[in-house]
Amino acid sequence: MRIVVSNKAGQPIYQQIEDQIKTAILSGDLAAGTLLPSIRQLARDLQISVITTTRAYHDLEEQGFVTNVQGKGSYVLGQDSALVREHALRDIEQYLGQALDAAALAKIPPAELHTMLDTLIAAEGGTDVHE
Amino acid sequence: MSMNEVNSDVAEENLITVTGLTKQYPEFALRDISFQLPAGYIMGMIGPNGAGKTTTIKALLDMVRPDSGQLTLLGGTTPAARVACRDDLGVQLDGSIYPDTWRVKQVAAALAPFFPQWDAALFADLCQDMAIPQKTKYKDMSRGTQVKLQLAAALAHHPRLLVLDEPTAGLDPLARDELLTRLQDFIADGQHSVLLSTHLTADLERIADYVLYIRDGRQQFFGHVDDLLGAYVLVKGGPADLTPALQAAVIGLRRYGEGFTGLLPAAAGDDLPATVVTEPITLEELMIYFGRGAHDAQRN
Amino acid sequence: MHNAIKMMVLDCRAASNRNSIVYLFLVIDVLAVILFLTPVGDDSLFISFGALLGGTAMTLIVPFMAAAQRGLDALYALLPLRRRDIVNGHYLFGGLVAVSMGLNVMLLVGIMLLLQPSILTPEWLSRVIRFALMSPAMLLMMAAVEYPLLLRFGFDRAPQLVLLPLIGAGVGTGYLVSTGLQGIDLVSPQGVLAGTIVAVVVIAVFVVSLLLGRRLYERRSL
Amino acid sequence: MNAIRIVFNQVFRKNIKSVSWWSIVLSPLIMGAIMFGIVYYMNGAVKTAQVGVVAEAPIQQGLARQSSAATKYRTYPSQAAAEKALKDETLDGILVVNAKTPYTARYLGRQDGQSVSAKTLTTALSGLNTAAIAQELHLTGPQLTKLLTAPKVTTREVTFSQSGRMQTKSGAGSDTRNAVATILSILFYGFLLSYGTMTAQEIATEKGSRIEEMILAAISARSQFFGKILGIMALMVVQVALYGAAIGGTYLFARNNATVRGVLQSIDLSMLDGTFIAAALGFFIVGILSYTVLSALLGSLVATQEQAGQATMPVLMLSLIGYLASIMAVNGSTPLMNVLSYIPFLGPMIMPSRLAIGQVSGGEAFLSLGVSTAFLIVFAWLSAKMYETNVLAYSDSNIWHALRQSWDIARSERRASHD
Repeated sequence: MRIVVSNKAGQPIYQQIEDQIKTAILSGDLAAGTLLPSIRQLARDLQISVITTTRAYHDLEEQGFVTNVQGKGSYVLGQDSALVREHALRDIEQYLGQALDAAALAKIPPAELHTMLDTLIAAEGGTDVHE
Repeated sequence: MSMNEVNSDVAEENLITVTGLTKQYPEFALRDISFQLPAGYIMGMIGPNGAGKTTTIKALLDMVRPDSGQLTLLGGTTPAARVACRDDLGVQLDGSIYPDTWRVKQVAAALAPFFPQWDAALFADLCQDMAIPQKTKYKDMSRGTQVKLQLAAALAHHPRLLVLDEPTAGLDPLARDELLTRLQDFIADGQHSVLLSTHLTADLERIADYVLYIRDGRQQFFGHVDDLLGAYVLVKGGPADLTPALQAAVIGLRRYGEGFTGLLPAAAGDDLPATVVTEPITLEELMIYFGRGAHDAQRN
Repeated sequence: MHNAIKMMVLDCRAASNRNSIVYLFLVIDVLAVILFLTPVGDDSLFISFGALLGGTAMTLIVPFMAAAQRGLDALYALLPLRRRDIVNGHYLFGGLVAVSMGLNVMLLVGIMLLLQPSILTPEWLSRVIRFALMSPAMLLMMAAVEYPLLLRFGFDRAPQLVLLPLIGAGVGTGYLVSTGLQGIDLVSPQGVLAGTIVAVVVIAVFVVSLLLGRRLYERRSL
Repeated sequence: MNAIRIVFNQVFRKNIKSVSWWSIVLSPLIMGAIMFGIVYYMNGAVKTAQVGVVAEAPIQQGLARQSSAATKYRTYPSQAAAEKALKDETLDGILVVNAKTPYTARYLGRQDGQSVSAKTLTTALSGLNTAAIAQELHLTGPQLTKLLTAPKVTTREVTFSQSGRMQTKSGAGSDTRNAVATILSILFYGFLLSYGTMTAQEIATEKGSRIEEMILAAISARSQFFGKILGIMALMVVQVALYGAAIGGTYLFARNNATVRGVLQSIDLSMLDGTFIAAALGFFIVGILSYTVLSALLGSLVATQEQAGQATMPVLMLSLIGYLASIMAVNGSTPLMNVLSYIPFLGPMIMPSRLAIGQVSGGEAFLSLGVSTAFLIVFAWLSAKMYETNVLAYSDSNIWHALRQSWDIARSERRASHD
């Protein structure tokens, strides 16, 4: 799992941790049942405070991404596919929205956008072969 | 990974509890300081010079006798009980505390008999790790090295609680970073705690769980660092943006020809005109703006 | 008591600039013995006594000087010692210095007797006993006056004040050397009684000072 | 010169405002006042004894003239009247004198009254008795004076040295002389110890706090050295002047007081001739200056205030040796004393005592003073040179090593300046 926190992101550190773990779970990098590093271990590794880490784990638990087993640690919960899909769709919608905003600013017609998307999909597909 | 998860909902054991600590001096008074430090956390004390950080630490160590208030240190509520648990307490004080002529060897020889848990091997390791020269006399060491020697001695008897007064003051950035890692390792098992005072707040901002902010002997804030930082925003704007209402609300206002900057309680930052920029703050900015606010208040 | 001894050892460590007091004794002893072999004779004992007393008197307050300079009171405060243990340790250190002064005088006398047994007359013996008894007594009295002052104010705030006992002790010593006790033959029962009374008074003063010192140190902000 | 004045002012002003200097100045005065108070109180507790005199008028008048603070003689016409007064406790006793020469007298003392010794009464009566007898014998004034002059006895104590040579120990009024010698020793010891350690502390503290570098950037080390010593000397002069004023004030205020008069009468001031006063004063000045210079030198050798203890130790030891020797000198002259009293540092302490008890002549004393003065001049010059190199050198090693080092540097510098 990869977690990088930035002091200059303008986003609270616990939020950064939350987002990155969420992404890892949703992308399947963290399989269901995986034991997350302990709060203290993670705090130490990232040189951040214990309470900040606790808060991130707490939020993840509330949102149903992980579960805390007393005395053992936090485990990744299995995500049902409908939920995963819903998350993904929400993200896609958000990013495409941003793309549309940018297009509107630069007065780029929708047709050109469609072409760009097709080109990107083709390129991504190329890289997919490696995996 | 053998470390235990500590659930913050579980009632924690407090290694330090201070309630209503008050101490009057001819030209300074420490008033009504209250905080507690649970096992497994790092707490920072911040505030300008002469705010009362060192006095608070000295009261905890029974070096000064408070006028009123309760102190509990490692379960000890009376001076005698607090002295009895000194073996579980590692302390580093601001300023020198060893005779001029002592070297590393003498420090170890002098302190070891007092602490049943003194770990000579650990002390030697720490000295080597922190690159403390063996042959140099204490008075000839740099300020940073003197602090390191005190730290090594404080850690060498396996304390449960570390109390550090300005530990980072004389250290270079690398040593400071190493120290912070060391402190995080120290609390990693959830049983140990650190209380440190500093005015280099950048270190504290990331690793401290709790922060106590004292100014002029009065407690300004005690709680999680995130909460303190979340409670205020930095506002910046042009000269026209500074309405009388805003001017009254801003803390530590600084005006200049092209605009102004200041601190605003986070709640008041929501309904500002779009031309006013708001930014999250750092502990350092917090201290600067609060300090300036107090200055201005004094002048008027 | 155990803590007080540990504290005393710490005082010795803080005071010792390479065990200067041992060297001091050694140098003065050697000089005294050399002088003893010259026509000066046993006067050297009584003159070296002045040097010994001066050196030891200064040693008495060296831990407090070191403490003032280097904030050692803070170090003591971090150790698992009650304040009274710290004070006990200081007084024990004072006692140790006083006793070693007395032992050193006895050593010096012993050497002189070995070198020239003929000097041993009852009058000489009485005079020597007076010195040997008096030196620890004077030092204990000095400590008894100085220590509470030093414990209350610290050396940095009372550097001149501690001189007064020194001057007083000098005056007292001079008085005893020149006139006082001269009429009393210390080897006689009467002399033993006088010596005992002096010892009891000195120890009583020392103990009262210790109790006072504890009270004063208990209240001090470090 | 200006630089010296700046340092002088700084040292003088700082110390004259300090608690510690005043405690040194005042504590002997306070102790003196307490002792005087005790004596005064004890004297005050003894009320004047009232003695009723029943005798012929000339005797009554003669006794009344001799009334003092201790005993007051009151005349009573008859024994009955006196006895009544005794019963009323107006009188402590009745003295009935038979006027036939030689006088006989009877004294009736009230048991709970103030006691009057027979000796007091005898002394009071004997003068009158002699005068009465002289009148009966028709003696002239000069004859009477001759008769009343007591035979003069001069006492000399002697000691025998190991070689069997007889030595005169002390002259007439040996008690006074011993007392003067002891008081001198104590004064010397107290003053030089106070000012010696004050100097050493002053310099060591300044050096320890590293203010020295800043001061020396503006003022030369030599000016600083002499400025400091002059400042300390000025403090001492102020102290001596204060004591003079205190003694003078007490005398003016209380010269009619019986206790003070008694003290003054008991002192035989005949020995305080010009030679003695000049020598004592000379030794005092030279002695204290020597110790102050020594202290300044030692103070400049140490690196921290903590080591100032080390620096004052030699001063303390030397002064104690000198002091004990001067006290012991009162007991008799020995070869060691003879030698020591010509050695600088020790001589100024021992010699005045020996001069006071008449162990040495004025000439010998001035010879010793000359030795000490010559030494002081050389020593001060040398110390000033070494001070220059010392004050900015922070040596880790012990004080003797530092001394040797600075001596070497001073010497090599001198050699360099000669070349």
